[in-house]
Parts: sequence; C-alpha cells; structure tokens
Amino acid sequence: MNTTAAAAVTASPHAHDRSGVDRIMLNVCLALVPVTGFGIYLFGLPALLMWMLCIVSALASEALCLWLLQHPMSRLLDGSAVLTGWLLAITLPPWSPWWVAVGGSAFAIIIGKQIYGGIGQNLFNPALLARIALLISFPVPLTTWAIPYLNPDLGQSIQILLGNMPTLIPTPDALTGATWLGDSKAAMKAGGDMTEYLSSHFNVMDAMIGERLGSMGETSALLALLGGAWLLKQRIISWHIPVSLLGTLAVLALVTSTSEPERYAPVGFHLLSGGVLIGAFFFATDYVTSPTTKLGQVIFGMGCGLLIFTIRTWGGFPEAVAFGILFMNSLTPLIDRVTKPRVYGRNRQGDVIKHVPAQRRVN
Amino acid sequence: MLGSKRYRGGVHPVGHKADSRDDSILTDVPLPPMLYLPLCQHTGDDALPLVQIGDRVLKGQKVAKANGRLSANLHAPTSGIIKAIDTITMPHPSGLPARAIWLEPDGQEQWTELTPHPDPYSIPHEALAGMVEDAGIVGMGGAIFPAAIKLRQGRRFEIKTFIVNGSECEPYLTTDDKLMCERAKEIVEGAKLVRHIIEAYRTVIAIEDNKPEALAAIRQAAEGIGSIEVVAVPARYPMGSAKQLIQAVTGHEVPAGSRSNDIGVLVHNVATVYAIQQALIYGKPLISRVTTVAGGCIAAPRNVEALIGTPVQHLFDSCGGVTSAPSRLLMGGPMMGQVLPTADVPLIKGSSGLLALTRKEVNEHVPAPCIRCGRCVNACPMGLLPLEMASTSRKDDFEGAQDAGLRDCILCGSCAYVCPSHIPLVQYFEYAKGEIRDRRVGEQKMLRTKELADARKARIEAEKAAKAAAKKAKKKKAKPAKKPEPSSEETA
Amino acid sequence: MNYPQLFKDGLWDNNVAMGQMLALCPLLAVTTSATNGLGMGIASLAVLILTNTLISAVRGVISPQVRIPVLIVMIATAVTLTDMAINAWMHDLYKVLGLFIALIVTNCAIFGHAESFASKQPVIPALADAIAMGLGFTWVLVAVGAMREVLGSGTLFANASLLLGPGFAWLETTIFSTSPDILIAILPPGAFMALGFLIVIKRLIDQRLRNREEAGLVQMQH
Amino acid sequence: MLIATLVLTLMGLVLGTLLALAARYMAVEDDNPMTGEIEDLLPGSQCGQCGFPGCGPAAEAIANREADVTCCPPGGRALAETLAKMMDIDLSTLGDAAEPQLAVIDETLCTGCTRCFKICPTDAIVGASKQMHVVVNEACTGCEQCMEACPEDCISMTTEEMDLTRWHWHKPEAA
Repeated sequence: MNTTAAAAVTASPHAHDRSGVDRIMLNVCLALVPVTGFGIYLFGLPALLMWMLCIVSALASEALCLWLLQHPMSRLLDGSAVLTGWLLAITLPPWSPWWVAVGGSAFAIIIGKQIYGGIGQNLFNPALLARIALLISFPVPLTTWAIPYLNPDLGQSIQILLGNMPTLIPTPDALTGATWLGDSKAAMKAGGDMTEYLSSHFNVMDAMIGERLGSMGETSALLALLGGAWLLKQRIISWHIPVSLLGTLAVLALVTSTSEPERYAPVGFHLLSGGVLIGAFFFATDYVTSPTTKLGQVIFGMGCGLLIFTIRTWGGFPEAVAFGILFMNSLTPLIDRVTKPRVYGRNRQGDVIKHVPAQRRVN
Repeated sequence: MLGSKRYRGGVHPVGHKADSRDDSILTDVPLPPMLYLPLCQHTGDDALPLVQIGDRVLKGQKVAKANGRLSANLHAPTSGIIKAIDTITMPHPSGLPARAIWLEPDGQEQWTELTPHPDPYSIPHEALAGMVEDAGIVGMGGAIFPAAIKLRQGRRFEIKTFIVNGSECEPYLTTDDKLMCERAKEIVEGAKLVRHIIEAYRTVIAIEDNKPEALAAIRQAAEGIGSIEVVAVPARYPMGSAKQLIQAVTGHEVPAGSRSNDIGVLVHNVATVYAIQQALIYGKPLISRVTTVAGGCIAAPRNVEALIGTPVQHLFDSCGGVTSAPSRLLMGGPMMGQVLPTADVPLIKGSSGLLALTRKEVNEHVPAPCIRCGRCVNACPMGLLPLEMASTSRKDDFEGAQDAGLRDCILCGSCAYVCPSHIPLVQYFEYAKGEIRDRRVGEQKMLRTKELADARKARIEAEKAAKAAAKKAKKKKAKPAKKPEPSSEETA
Repeated sequence: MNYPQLFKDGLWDNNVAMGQMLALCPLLAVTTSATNGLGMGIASLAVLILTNTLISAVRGVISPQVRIPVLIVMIATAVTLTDMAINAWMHDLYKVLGLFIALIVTNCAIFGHAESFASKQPVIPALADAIAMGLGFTWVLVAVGAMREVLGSGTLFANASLLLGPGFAWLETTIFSTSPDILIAILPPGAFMALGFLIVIKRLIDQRLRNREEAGLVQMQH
Repeated sequence: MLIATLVLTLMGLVLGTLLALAARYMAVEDDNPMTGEIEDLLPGSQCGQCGFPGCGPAAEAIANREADVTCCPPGGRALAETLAKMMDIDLSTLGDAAEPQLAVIDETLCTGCTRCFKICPTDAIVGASKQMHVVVNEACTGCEQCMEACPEDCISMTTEEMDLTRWHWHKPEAA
C-alpha cells in the first residue's frame, strides 16, 4: 500500500495547541455570566431585555458590516460581536431604553470596530467607545440608575425598554438616584466631608455583594472578581494589567486618603465603587487594544490606574474607568514600540551584544 | 552576554513520546527492493557520483564524493548493483525532483574493507577530522551541516564548552532518547573523541529532564571518565535549538549573526556523535541511522535503525503499516519538520523522524484575523514580535519584517503553535526569507551582468583603439613622405 | 478654457474638502449647524473670488521671487475685509464664526488656488475657478453642518434668518422634536465622523461611476 | 504711521533682495538629477528589452516618469523595487515585472558559428569556432540579441527552471 497525505501544503509547525479565538471569546462570556446573572436578578426583566437587545443588535451590525465588506459570514461565529454587545450591556444603566442599546451596539461594532478594519484592527475598545459616545450624547438616560428589586412585569418592562420609564412604578421618586461616585462627588462639591459622607452612605458589604445602584457589571465586586479569577485561571488574561491597574489606584488612594481623609476617598471606596474591577479584568485586558508585552501591560495598567484616580478625584466626571482605559488604548501602539522584548543575541537597542571572541588557535 | 541560564519564551507541546519509547530500536528491517541515495543530503552542493550504471558496489563503498561548497561523501548502504543515476521526488515539501543514485540490493550485505582504529587518540587531530569527512557524516539532528567542517572550525577556535545535544524537544521523536538508552557507551566514547579533536576544556552532555532513562544510562556510561559532565536541562520546546541550549548550559548568548564557536562553544547532536564514534573506531561510514516512525496513523510506532535511502513507505510497513489515511506525512518532528509529498521518498541522513499524523493531531484550522493577543510574543524564544513580522510580510514589506525580527528568527514554530487565530506564521516567515533571498540573488546577478557589460565595453573600446592605433601606424608607415608637405604649407 | 470641467472639478472631482482634503480646520470647527456652514462657505467664497481676481489681475506685475509674500498680503487684506463686512452686517453670525473667519488667511485652499491657478491664468478663468471652488467648499460645509445639526439638535438651518435676513426664515425647520439629541454629533468627534462618512459616500459614488464607465468601454469594444 | 510704513518698506526691500538672491544661487537645473542615479542602477548591458535604445535613454525615461520602473526584465523585481522606492511609486499598482528570461542553445543544431557570443552584451555565451556554444545562466540577461543573430535558429528563450535551491514557501492565503 502506498501512502500519500492529503493535498494540504503548509509549512511547519504541524501541531497546534487547543486555543482558538472562539474559545477565548466563549471563556470571557462564561466569566461574565455571574455578574450578568446577578444584575438581571437585581434589576429584573428590563435588564434582561436590554442585555438581549444589545447582543442581537451587535450581531446584526456585525453581519451588516461583513456583508458590506464581503467578508465570510462565518466570522460571526468567532464570538467577538456577541462579546462586544455583552460588554456594552453590562456597562449601561440596566433600564436603558431600546435606542440606547441598539445605537450603542451599532456604534460599537460599526464605528468602534469595523471602520478600523474589523477584528484585531481597532485602536479603542469598541464597547467602551460606544459607552462614552452614549454618555456624551445622552447624559440623562446614561446616568439614570434603577433601584434594585423593583421587579416590573413584562408589560412594564417593555414600556421601560420603550423609554417610558417613570410613570409605571408606584414610587417614581425612589426610582432614580446617583451612584456612590456621583453622589460623593456632588457632596464634595457642595463642601462636604468625605469621611462623613462615607460613614453615612458607603458600606463594604453592599459593595461586595452588590445591592446598590449601578450598571450590571459594577454592582457586585465579588462576582466581578470571580469572573476575573476564571479568566486568570483559564490563562485568557495574565495578572499584569489588572494587578498594576488596581495596585496603582490603591497606592494613590492610600497615600492621599491617609494624608487628608476628609478630602480624599479611601482605598476600599476606590476599588469597590464604580466599574474599576470589571474594567480592570474585562476591559483593560482586551487583547486588541492593550500592549502585547508583559512590561507594556504593566505600564498600561499603571497608566489606567493613574488616570482613573486623577479624573475621579479632580476631573469633571464622577466615573473615569472608561476614560482612563480609552486614553491608555490610544497609547498602546507607542507602549508596544518602546517595550519591545530584548532579542536573543542583541541588547535592548537591537545592536549585537559584545562578547569576548574565542581566541583563534595558532596552528 | 547576560548570565541568565533560563531562555525566554518556549512552549510545552503535547509530547506523544511514550508511543515510540517503549520498544527497543528495531535493527533488522528487511532490505527494500531499491535504495535511493539523493546526491544532496547536506546543506551545500551536490556530491559527485563515482560509480556508473551497472557497477556492483559493496556495502560501505564510497559512491559519490564531496564536490564544492559544504558538500559530503555518500556511501553505499548495502552491496548491490547501481541501477540508475536519475531524478527522484525528494523528501521536501516542494515535491521537486533531484538527482539520486538508485541502488538495487543483492541481499548479500557484503562489506567493503574497513580499517578499524583501536586507538584513534594516537592519530593527529587533523587526520581524525579527515576521517569524519571521509565517512560522510553530517549533522543528524536535522541541520545536515557537514560534521567535519564543524570540527575543523572548532579546531580554529578555542572551544571552552563542547555540548552534546541530547535534548530532543520535538514531540513524537525519541530517536536520540533511545540511542542514549541503548548505546550510551558509544555516545560517551564519541563525545570523548570529539573533545579530543577540538581540544575542548569542558564537555557537557545535555539531556532534557523528561528522559530519565537516557539520563541514567549516560550518567552510568560517563561515570569514571570524569571530564564529561551530564546535565539535565528543563524540558521545554525549543531546548534542542543550539542557541537556546547554549544559553541553558553556559548562561551565555550567541551574539546575533555569529556562530556558536565565536563564543567558544560547539554543539553536536548525540546521533552525530554516535556516527563519529562508529567512523573513528570501526571505520564505518554513515550508511544508516536511527529514526522514529510514529504518528496516529502508524500501527506500531517505534524507532528503527534503517539504511539511508530506504523508501519511507518501507519503514512504515515494517512498523505495522498505516492504519488510516494520514492527514499529513512529515520528515522530522511536527514543530519544524517538513511535509513529505508522498511516502515513496527515501530516508536521508537528516531524517530524525517519519510521522504519519491524523487530522486530529495536526489540528489545523482556517486562519482568522490576528487579535493581537500577544501569545506569540510571549512564546518566542528569541524575543521577536511574530505578529509584526507576519503582518509586514503579508504586505511584502520585507524591510519592516527584518526590523521586527525576521533576521533573528529560527523558524522554531512556537508562535504558530500557540496562535489562537491559527495564522500560518512560520509560512509567512519562510515566504519573506525566501523572497529576500531571491532579491539578493537577483541583485547579485545584476551587479555581475553590469560588471560583465562594462568589461565588454572596455574591451571593445580597447580593441577599437588598438585597431585605430594600428591603422594609424600603418598609415604613417605607408605615407611618411607626404605628410610634412601640407604642414609646411600651413606654416608658410 | 474648459469651463464645465472647471466647475465639475470644483464641485465634485477635485473638491477642496473632499478631493484635496484641504481647509479641514474651518470645516471641522464651524460646521455645528447648516447655517454656520453656509456662513463660512459664503465667507470663503467671497475671499476666493476677491483674491483670485485680484491676483490674476496683477499677475504680470509681481516678480516671481516675491510672489508668495505678495499673495499672503493680498489674501490677508481680502480676509480682513470680509471679516469686517460680516461683523458689520451679520453681527450675530459673526459672534459664532468670528474666530474662524480670520483663519481663512491660512486656509490652504485659498492660498493653493492663488498660487497654482490665479497667478497663471487670466482674470475670467480665475474668477470662474474661484466660484467653482468656493461653491464646492460651501456645499460640503453645508452638508456636514446639516448632518451634524439634524443628528445633534434635530433642526435644520436654525437661525438662517440671522445670516440671510428675515426673508429666509422659512428655511428654519425642526426635524425631530421629541427624540433626544445625539450630542456627540455637535461635539468635535461628530465633525470627524460626518466628514468621514461624506468622503466614503463620495468615493463609493466615484467607484460606481468608474465601474459603469469601464463597463461601457468594454461594451463599445465588442 | 510713518515709522510703520518705513519698517514695512525696509523689510520688503531686504526680504525681497534675499529672495531674489536665493532664487539665483539655489536654482535647480532643469535636467532631472535622478537620471544619473537611475542609470547607475540599471544593468548597463544596453540590451534594449525595455524598448529604449539603451540603459541611458531608459534611465531618462524612468526619471521623467515616461517609462515604468518595471520595464527592465534583467533587473527583475529587485531593481523594480529599488526604483519604486526612489521614485516613491507604489509597486503594487504596476503589476508584475516580467519574469527574467534565459537563452538556451539547442545542442543538436548549433554549428559553432560564434555569431551569438560575439554579440552577447554580457559575455554570457562561451564557446569557440566550430564548437558547441553554451549559455552561462548566471550572466545571461535574456536580451534576445543572440536569438536574432543565430543563423540556425537554435537559440530559444526560457524562464529559469525551479529547483530545490531556489524554491521557497509561497505566501499563505490571507486570513
């Protein structure tokens, strides 16, 4: 018997590990299940509908772009569009109206990703870019947070999704409020005292479990950490970006709050409020928009932490995770350039390393 | 030179080594009906045939001699008749033909006269290197660089460390492993001989720590000799690459663009060292080698000692045959091995393994766009940026690819192994390297034609001038009297 | 002089903003509404007409060595005149555009045409070129302004009467009154996106036309 | 006002003079300075495959953008790329350069008339009178002059055959 191989002619290697883009995306989605599930439990049907709408419209936008660009439709299956829609959903107020969800997803996919050339080419994280575009365009719905456990029924939920929010709930006054970050910022502007504000509002237990105002991704610190731990365990992400980001933020908060506790928020408040944890594990670690080298990732994380602290403390917006990460996204190519690994046999500048030449023998 | 003994990057591919490690080396492969000996089984120019069609040759008789740059001798693996000197399909992914000697065995296995050397240490160093050259030995780990040239280079430099490379890091392959287990004494003897030739200060046999039996066998064989160290190096692909092994053993890096003997290190594969020992002690030329026959399609994977020139199919059959249609046939390991166009190609000196892999083992996917995950950067043992090298190569920006590290790339395939987008990174690099070589060849050719054209122009002008001068001289001779007249008129 | 081609160049093929990618600074900065775009467009048109005719008229007198300083002085004069005129007669619009009108001096479109066209051509073609280029620039400004205004504030040609007089109040329309405004359209990023999409549309149309032309050629050959 | 006018006039005078001087001393000659540089790059075998009488006119045509940078078959892709970079031309818009050609002499027909090797611009044909001539592939530029000179029609042009030393992996299909 004569053996001939199938006609595939490719260069080495002829073995491959079990990784794949779809597996990576699937794992990230899995890591998002706890926070999303808890968010839907907290904020009820409108959150579920909004989440689904985000994913469906992200997929639809991706399909539209693939069709326009005449790329294979099979790319839909790589899971990146689903993930973008999902990530956007967990950053939005849970009771956002339909046009925020649809417009945001379309913006994320079309302008945030496909205009740059599709998967792998975008400079900014699409979901965060869309979130910021939405925040700038529609400040009111984007800062209207639902209160947990209102449990509207399906009819009410659809009304909420259509944007007719306040009339349906018996206690409309209680419906909206600001998150801790917004609240504390307002209090500080009014000349308040940080320690006083914290003692009356902030509660570590609530922050960990998540019974508070906020988007689905930012309420429960514990579940966000759980998702992050899963990503680390699956080696989807490495520790470099989350640790350097959280570490920088913690150190800055520690230094400032110990020196002036009545003006600056303490470490716990910074780490547990807002989207810091979800941002550090899910958004800052986005492959496409973060540096590829370990050193670069540390620099990137530290930059994010510094910016988040700066904007939160002295900036105009109460929350800064998205701004900080987007700003550092724009520096990623530069960071990648300066943190190139040292090549074997060369020094950092790329010159051949010096060596003592082995002496030639006389004979 | 940095002092770190741990090289960066690397991967841990699934080993599959147990499949072929259990059985001992199969030495009694029946003679195939025909042996094909390609004239080029080494890095350089074709060897020159010394025989003619119809000649009867004896086992071990030289049938082709080294000719030109980096060439090597070729010997008859068995006694028989030369049937043809013609082209065959080469064991090369291109499937292109090349010339080979076709030898039909007569089944008598009649040896040519060998000259054993009971005490090779009494022979001068240079003559020993000459004997290695005569035996046609090339690097058998896959580099196929003529061993004698390496030994002579080693003599010109002060070799501080001589490393015997027993860190077979490719999955599936257990050739060196089994050779070390079963022929430890010979390998240690060979190492001693090479050390003697190059007069190295330190001799290290480096074995990956996932081969405990080989380590034990070599340690036992080296015991009492003293000057030979046996070192266990961590098992990580590509530990078998000379540059990485040198760093793991000595802590020094080979400067970019230099050879290992520039920093006083020489590396030889264990199989090469074994072949050198056979040649120096028994006078045996390189006519057979141990190779791993494995892969999911092989019924009984194991190591075989086979004659050079044996068709691959014959070796498959002697390992129980092929159970299912292989998705890919390989020569060498799966990480750096080359695709074989068919199983009719012959075994050559550099074949460390013959694999018939199933579709599942190859695990090939349609490439997807790069998502910049950076896994290739972390896997690269050379510290390069494979993703940049691939994207620049794709745009035919070869200068950019060189800058991103193509010039330092060792094509180990670690990057492509881990790429979640299944981008054929190594093929991009091979393509870019090939194109760069084409450009250089083209440029050289143009420079040459330019020189030739200029030379011709100069020659023709010189000829013309010479002719004109001759004519002038003739004229002068013919009319010497007439000439002054007009001039005198002019002056008047 | 091929006048139809001149106008086709100015309005479409070689449009200042979309073909040559010049004068993007005022374009991005002032087009928060269609009215602002129109105002800026008219101002640029006026400056172009003034400078192109003037420069063309004196082109024989200027020595080539000092032509660039002379051009700059003439353009600066024309711009200052326009600036003063708008301030005098359309003061409200001036409050919006004021800063950018002065910047027309450094507008590459105007300088480029003075240098490459007006200084080499007689007065009439130079005037025609100025009108073509100015109108081309104006429509792009209006288009970008309109896109941003409709998305960002739901109106079209708001405050047009400030620019064109009360007789044009009918231009002011409100498109959406209920849905929320997409503020990002009026903010600077919106300008980049609107211009980007406009350029994409132009190129798509051009590509279509070219394909059709090629198809036509092929048919003719058969 | 008077001072301002004076200052401006003075500046105008000074700067104008400066510009006039600059125009005189920094004048660029009309001859395209690239012609010489390009001619140095061309093979210089005057083979005429580009359609110009020789390498000099071809260089001038390339410098004035009247000829494509891919017009020189003996230069091949390497030359085309160097020229494209020099002239700032995107090579991908020009299509492929012609595959370099090699002359082959049919051994059975060659009479050894020596006409071909006398005319060869790069001395790429070796042989002697009444003996078979052979083309040295490394020096042949494929200029076809020998083909025209051969009275026996025994010279043909081929592309160089692929072999193991020249083969390399093709570019993978784009993802």
